[in-house]
Amino acid sequence: MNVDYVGIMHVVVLLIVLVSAYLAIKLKNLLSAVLALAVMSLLLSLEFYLLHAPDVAIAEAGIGAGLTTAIYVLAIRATRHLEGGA
Amino acid sequence: MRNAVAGVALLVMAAFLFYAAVEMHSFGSPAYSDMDDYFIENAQKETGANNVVTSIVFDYRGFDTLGEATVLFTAVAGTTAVFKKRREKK
Amino acid sequence: MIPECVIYLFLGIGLFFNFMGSIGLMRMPDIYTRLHAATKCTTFGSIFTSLAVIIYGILWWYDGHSSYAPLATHTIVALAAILVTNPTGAHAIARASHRAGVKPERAVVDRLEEVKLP
Amino acid sequence: MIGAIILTSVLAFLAWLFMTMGSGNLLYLWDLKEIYAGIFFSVVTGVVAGRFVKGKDWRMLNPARWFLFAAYLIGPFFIAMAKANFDVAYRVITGKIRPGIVRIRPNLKTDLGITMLANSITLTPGTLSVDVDENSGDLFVHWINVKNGAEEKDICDYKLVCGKFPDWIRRIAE
Amino acid sequence: MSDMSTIFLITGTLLLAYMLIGLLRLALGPTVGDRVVALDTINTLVVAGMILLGAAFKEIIYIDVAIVYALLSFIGTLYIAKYMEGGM
Amino acid sequence: MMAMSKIVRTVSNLLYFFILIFGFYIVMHGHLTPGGGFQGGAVLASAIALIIVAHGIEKAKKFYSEFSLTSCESLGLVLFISLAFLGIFMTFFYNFLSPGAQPAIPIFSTEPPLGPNLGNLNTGGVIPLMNIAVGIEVIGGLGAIVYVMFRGGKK
Amino acid sequence: MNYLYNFPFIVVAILIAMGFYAMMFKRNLIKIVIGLNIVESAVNLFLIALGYRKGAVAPIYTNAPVAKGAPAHSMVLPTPQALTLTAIVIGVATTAMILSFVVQIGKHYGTIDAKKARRLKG
Repeated sequence: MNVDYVGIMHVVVLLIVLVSAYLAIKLKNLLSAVLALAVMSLLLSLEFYLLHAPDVAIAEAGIGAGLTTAIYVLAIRATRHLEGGA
Repeated sequence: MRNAVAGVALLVMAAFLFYAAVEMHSFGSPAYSDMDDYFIENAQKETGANNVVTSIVFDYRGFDTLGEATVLFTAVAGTTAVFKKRREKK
Repeated sequence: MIPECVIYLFLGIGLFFNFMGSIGLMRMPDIYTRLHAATKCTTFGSIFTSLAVIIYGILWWYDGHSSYAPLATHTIVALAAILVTNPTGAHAIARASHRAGVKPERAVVDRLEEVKLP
Repeated sequence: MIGAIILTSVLAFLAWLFMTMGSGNLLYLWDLKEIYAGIFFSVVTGVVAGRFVKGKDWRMLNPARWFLFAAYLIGPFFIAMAKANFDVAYRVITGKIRPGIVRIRPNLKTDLGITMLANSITLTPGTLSVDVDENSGDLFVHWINVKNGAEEKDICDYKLVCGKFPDWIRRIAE
Repeated sequence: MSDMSTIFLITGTLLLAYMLIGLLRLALGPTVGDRVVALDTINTLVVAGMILLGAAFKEIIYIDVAIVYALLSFIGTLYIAKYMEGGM
Repeated sequence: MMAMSKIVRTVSNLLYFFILIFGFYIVMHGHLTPGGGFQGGAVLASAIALIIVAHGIEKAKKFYSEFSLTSCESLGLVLFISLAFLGIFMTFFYNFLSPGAQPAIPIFSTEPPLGPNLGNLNTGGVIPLMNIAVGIEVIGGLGAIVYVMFRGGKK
Repeated sequence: MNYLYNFPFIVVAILIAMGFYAMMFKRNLIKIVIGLNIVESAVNLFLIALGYRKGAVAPIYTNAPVAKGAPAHSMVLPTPQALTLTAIVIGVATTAMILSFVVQIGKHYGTIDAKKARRLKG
């Protein structure tokens, strides 16, 4: 039996990327939206890994895991008491 | 009214994007790759680095990296200027 | 022959526990019990899948490919990182949600509620 | 201060050696250039990160403690972890839980000991460390299946919750 | 040593399927804490999957990505936890 | 500004030196394995973010200041540009240390053999040095962003 | 026919459309920045997927199992990776700058709702 497992992985990973991007736009709570964005970055890094681009995967991992979440959380903290903030 | 116009524009743009994505050359077989083949074949001889991506970033396309480093510098300077600590009265 | 069977066994155990962790994430009633399921089971499952890769790498190394040693050593580093960071992250989440006012569901006792820590 | 810098440098150099294993011919494992670079960057790391290592952690350089730690990881900790996972799998399938947060007093003094105990508790049967009292070292533990009678006492006996872990950790880290 | 890439690939695919369950919790979770738990679970699964794929592709240098993720995902969790407990 | 709990602080102190040495590993091996100045600098900046969130800004102020981080960034950029200028006798961004360079300088200029080789740190001409320069710049830049936003955005 | 036919490009198209939707119709400024971030990620994914070659390995000679003769056509294209690499780091810096502007807008106008901030001039 000759199944293209890497192809299946591409499909599943891209589907999760789509769903998490949808959640990042849809969720009302800004913190939840940032979490969904972190999941999207994580799965995007896995997709780069599957596309044989480990350099880009490390860059996306190092940026998306810590720093992007940190910056968004700090911005939300500074604006949470405002109207229109979460 | 404005929202409706914007929505129609968005739909048209999405349709064009979708059409372009479907009509692209097939995934997994890039059409033109002469320059990249040159890099792959000669990068190790010419620069002495094993990682072709790094040799492109810092050697063949060093000007790009210089520009990006400058953009990074400017962005950080902008951020620090926005959050500049106000001088407190003593 | 025997090492391959060990690798298959470890992969199977890892898959089972990762599955249990994911199911527990869905079935448990509140955040603390979900943390129980998610942290313990996924950490344990990841230990076993990583152990399978470590055995594979050591066998490869033993076959004479000396430069393939990093497959084993880097996997050990990743495993150690998971083992240190996962429970600490779980502790941070549990503490934060208790301070944010999430009560443990169906709890028979809650001593943390009584002592207000700074 | 100087001691902390040297300690951090040595630890960083060990980590560097472990990561660059298999790169050359020195002892069949390392390349000489890697070792020079490793020494340089270990010293940099020691100077930058040295002040975050407390002076008391010198005792962890004793190799006997390392062997004890390895024995602890392979022996009681791993067995308890395996038990924990079957326990959680059972509870996931059946949904039988009786949760609660109890307070235990393990009487550990050092930060490293408390941290090791809390992480061990998180990874072992049915318990999850929620908070820690900074002054007395008490741990607040979320217990997925509170034993009958344990909820009445103000400070629960630690033998019920985490077995002999505090004794092991006292031997390792204190 | 026979070729064992296929079994590693199958295991990685199944881990990806478990990620879908975590994604469901991310979508449903009533509070922010539940979503953080889902993020943590997906993190661990992705790290395990990356290690397996590195072995399956026989590219030892790919494991570095998994180490970076295992080390740094902790930092994002800490930021969100600190925001949730109101310490910031 | 509260610090986080004791457990988190201890684990952060332990992880801090490991993230640092791992970031240096990524920066140094940029021309051999995936990695380089940008990625390694991001990892090292994450270490700074870890210390800031675990100990609170009040304690982190003793170890980092905005001036030191931004001057790190400027130093990196200046190093990068001067490395580019050093090859000006041929052309800007000339790799004057590489194996094929005309006035041969026998450091960093071994031609790496094809196939598995991990330990050849002295290859690649000026690429490792540029990696280090860019790494310093990215540490300073991203660290300064997190530091400044943590300090200033409070309300 | 490959069932994976152009699927990544279609995903890129959908992601860009979603990002533009968020930028056009959401009112919260931070949500707009999130939409911008999604578009940026989609472009990165597009570039990398453009350079993918089926059955090839990463463009790194360390441990690459290539024959000595002609290694081309067995490695994925390196140039898009080199472009994307810098774009990611630049992306986080510019995102931080935009977010700091959002914080300043919030301080100045007292709201981060795009419509209200547009109405309140001065």
